[in-house]
Amino acid sequence: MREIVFHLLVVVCVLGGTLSMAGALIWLERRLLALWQDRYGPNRVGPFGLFQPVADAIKIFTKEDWIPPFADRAVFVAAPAVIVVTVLMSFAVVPFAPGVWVADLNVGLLFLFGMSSLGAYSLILAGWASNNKYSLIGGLRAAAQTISYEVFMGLSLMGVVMLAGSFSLRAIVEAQQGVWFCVTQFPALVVFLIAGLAETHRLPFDMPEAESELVAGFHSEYSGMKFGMFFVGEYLAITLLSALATVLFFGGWLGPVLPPLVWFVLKTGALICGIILLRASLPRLRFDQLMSLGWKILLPVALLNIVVTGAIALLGK
Amino acid sequence: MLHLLWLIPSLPLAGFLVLALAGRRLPRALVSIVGVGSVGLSALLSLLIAREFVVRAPEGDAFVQTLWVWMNVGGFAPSIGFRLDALSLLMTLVVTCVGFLIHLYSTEYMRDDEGFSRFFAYMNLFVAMMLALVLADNLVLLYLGWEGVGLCSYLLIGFWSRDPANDAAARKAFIVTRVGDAAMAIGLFILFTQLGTLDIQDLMQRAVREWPVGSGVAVAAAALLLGGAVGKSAQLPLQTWLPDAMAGPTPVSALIHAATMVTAGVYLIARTNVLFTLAPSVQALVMVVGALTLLLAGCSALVQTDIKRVLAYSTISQIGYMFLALGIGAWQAAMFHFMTHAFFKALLFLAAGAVIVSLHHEQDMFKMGGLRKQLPTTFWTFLIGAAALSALPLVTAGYYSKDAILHHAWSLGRAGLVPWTAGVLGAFLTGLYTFRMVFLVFFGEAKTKARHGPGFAIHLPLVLLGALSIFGGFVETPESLGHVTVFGRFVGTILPEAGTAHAALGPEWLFHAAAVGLPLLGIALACWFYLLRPRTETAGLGLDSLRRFWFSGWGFDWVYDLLFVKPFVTIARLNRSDAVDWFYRVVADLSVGLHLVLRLTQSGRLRRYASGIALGAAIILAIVELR
Amino acid sequence: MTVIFYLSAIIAVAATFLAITRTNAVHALLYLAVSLLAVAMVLFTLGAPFAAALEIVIYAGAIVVLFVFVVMMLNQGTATIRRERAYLTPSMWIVPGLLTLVLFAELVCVVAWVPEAAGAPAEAIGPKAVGMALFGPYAIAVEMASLLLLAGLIGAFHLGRRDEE
Amino acid sequence: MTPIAPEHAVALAAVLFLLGLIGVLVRRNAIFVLMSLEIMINATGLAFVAAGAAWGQPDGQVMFLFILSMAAAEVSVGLALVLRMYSRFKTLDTDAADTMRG
Repeated sequence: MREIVFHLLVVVCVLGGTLSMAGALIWLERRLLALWQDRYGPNRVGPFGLFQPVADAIKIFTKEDWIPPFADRAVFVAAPAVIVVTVLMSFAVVPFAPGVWVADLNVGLLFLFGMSSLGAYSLILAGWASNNKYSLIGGLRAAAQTISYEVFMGLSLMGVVMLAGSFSLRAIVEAQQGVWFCVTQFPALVVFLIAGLAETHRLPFDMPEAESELVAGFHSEYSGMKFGMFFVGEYLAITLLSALATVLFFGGWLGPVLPPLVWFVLKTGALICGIILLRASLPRLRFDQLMSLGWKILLPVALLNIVVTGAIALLGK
Repeated sequence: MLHLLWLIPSLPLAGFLVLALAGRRLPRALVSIVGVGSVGLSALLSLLIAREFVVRAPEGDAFVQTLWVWMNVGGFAPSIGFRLDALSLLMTLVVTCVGFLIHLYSTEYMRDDEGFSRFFAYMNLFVAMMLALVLADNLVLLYLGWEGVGLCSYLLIGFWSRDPANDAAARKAFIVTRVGDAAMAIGLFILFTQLGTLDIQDLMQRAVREWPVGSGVAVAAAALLLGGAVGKSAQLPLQTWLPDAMAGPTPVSALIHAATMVTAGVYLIARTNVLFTLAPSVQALVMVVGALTLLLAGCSALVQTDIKRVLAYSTISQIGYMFLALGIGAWQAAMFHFMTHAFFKALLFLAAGAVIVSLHHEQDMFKMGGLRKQLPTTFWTFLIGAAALSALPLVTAGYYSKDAILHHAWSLGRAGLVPWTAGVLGAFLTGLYTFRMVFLVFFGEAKTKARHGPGFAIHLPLVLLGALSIFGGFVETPESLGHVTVFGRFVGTILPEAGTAHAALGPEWLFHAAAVGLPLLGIALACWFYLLRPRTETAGLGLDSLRRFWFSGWGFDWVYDLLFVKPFVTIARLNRSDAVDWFYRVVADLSVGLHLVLRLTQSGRLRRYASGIALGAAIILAIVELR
Repeated sequence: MTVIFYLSAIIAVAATFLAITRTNAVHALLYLAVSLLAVAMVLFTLGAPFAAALEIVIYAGAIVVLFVFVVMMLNQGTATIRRERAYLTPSMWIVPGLLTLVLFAELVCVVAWVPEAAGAPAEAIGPKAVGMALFGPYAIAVEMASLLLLAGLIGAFHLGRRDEE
Repeated sequence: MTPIAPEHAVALAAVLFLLGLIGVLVRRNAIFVLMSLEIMINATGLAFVAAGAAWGQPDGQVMFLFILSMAAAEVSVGLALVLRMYSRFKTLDTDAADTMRG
């Protein structure tokens, strides 16, 4: 009975934590961007503008939720939900601390890949259902980008799987007791982060929305809470990416002195800040550059990493 | 050094591959370098290996190098392996060195030909295949080289394939030798089924162990091998292809006649001499074939007008000498004659080529003449070659080798009477037709204007071969003339020494007188008819029909046409519209009709096809379930 | 587990039926994706989590996305939907329906006659066991599959190239 | 974990397969035909996994993997063909591509 209660508690906490994290991130990102770009950012609502997300939420909830008449209604409504659902589902297999997880699948990593590939539907369907040529182009870009970068993401993590000997995220964390995989699998880390950014369509890989060319791309026609869901989904995806990088490469909850959960949150937070810094500092790529970067650099690097890791693992036996 | 043996055939093969794959795109200079260089390197390598072999003879006087097992089928496992012993070394040296000189010569001879790289590709393959033939340590690899040589001869004889006559000549060479090859293949089958191996050394030992002398199997096997040898070496009755093979470029003729191809038969018999010793009747047959061929070809050579055909008949005749020698067990003498023949016949062909090219591809001797002044180098070297061919005593290589054969026949006693007589008569004929050629071409008045003389690449091989034609004979001299036995000791490790136990036919002086006198008589006659009293050839003797008969090569082509080609064509013609055809026509009509019906199903509708598949699945499932 | 299995099975059949009857390609593809996800659940309940994960990643995540991609590239608008509707006359369904019914009856017979599987252990077969089997006795088949994929890659590249016509 | 009756899983596969077959037989649009093919292939894979699960062997999943790779290859070539077909005939109607009829 106690275990079931604990389990339920974890589920609720994860759901609430991640959603509120997304809200906090909106504020954090705007503040950090402002800091790095030498301006103020939101600082009026509450101390340091801390209540800005609340104000944003109120505004978004109360806006008119408009569906264009030319849109494909059902798909148009379903699309934003998909991204939020898939990202939240992904959190189910992330181990936050020993015993603190929703599910410990022995194919956890594969589950993550599945969810991230399903997440692509959100953008593609939104682009298609809007029935607008900019949105369609955005959706097409999202499809090509997601299909391509999923390959490298999967391949880059095979080295980690080989070293840990399991698809289970818990086992991967436990395999880093000695040395973190960010040392032994450095190329994989680089490829994973780039591919992850591309999967979440963050700058410098935000070709599907690309305000300057596609007028916000796949979500041009969205407003109100549907737009809000895309927004929240994006920040959830950033959190997920950082959490995954922490689990896969930075030893998850492992660390001295402090309690495990704290270590996990610290590492994830640092990575989130890093990702925001990337957004602040890098320009957007062209689409062909994105593709050639993926197929001509990341793919060979990931493959080489697998071969070398496999060879070393074989020799080490 | 010996372990580099595999490179000797591989280098020309590599040259062939390079030229065949990329030759068209390479500049001519590079083609020459690859084509000549590969054979040249091979020749150099064989010289080095020969030195090593002589200085420090390997164990058992043979060096075997097995590269890999070719195939392994039911206990039949021929290897790609080479065996270097005195015999194969001799052959290798001749093939590579003479081959190299011919290649060098070809760079100038073929200079303006559009198929330059193709020519060198074929030539390289030719040399490679011949080397595989002589170096093979089992009969299967030997057979590969055997067939490869046949293929290359086909390609090269028909090299100028624009002219259908050349094509016909190439086909003739290929088909006629094929008759012999088929016999040889059957011989190999017999050997393998009876002795269970085709490794040559193994085979010989087993043959000696298991077959008594004169046993039926041995006779059959030897006779079939002889069939192959006869085909390849252009001996009676398969000699008809060689004169026609002159259709190819002259260097090709030189290569076929001197270094490769036709000597393969001699090599085969020498290589399997144990087998022939076991079958005395076949060995006697070899002798008879050699003797007949030598006389027939000599007579034919006497009346030819084309310079290359004279040389072709003379080759047949000289190979006849070798067969004669093999037939009477003079193995060493046969190989000796092979070597000297390679030198002077290559020389004669190359010199003839120089003459031909100087006269704008004129080959008729009666349109030549007086070239002595215009082409001095060619003349002198040709003269050396002619002297060697007609066995001018003491100074030429041909004398020593032919003398060795005749001497062996002489020393056989009564058994040697026939071969000796044939040999001496042949020597007389040789002298006659050789110097007929010399006088017609180089003396008398000039009938065709020669253009500028040939260049260095033609002269160098001529001079070198001329030197070899003179000095090449001094490695083995008879007892009465210094008694040098370098060659005999060298080859003696492989080939049994000629026994001289019998009483000689007569006193020694008589032998020498005949052996020296008859060629000289032939030369004198030639001198009389063609130098001092020209234009008496036909009218003087009144033997016009005989002349025509000899000119056509004793009518063999006519006979074969009558015996084989005509009946076949007639039967084919009779058979043109027979019941068999009718049957096939009905089959064809039926399938056309069926096609017309089945065509209806080809609607181009994807869904119909899919329905068909589904229906088929349903039916099959039903059958499976109801069974 | 059994409940989930039957639920997923029902969803799969329903979604598949909808997928093959829709006139709008994207809607059909979405139903197909749902059907595939349901099949993934079925696989999971059958004790094949590895296959289930791959079903999601490759079928739902890659293949169907590729379909959507192509449909979007050809984006033909409402005219095609009308044409599709015209194609799907009720008479079209008669022959395939009958054929399929026959096949279904036969298949049911086959399945019903299958002898009881001896001692089927109820535990899941994880990725490790599959991997061991793949790179053990099936190594040649893996090579062949990789060759097949390479051939598919080259074929798709060649076909997709726009040459001057 | 109560095991699922393998016959039921195989029956599900059969139903899905036949639905796909109906799709192939009925649809004229090349994309729908390809989709239906995918359904059929997927159903085959499901049958394999069900059989493998019934016997407690990984071979079923191995076969599923091969079927998966085959499906991936098939769909890539198939969709490329669809694109070619569209650029040639300006329609996706499979009946339009009947120039090879007898």
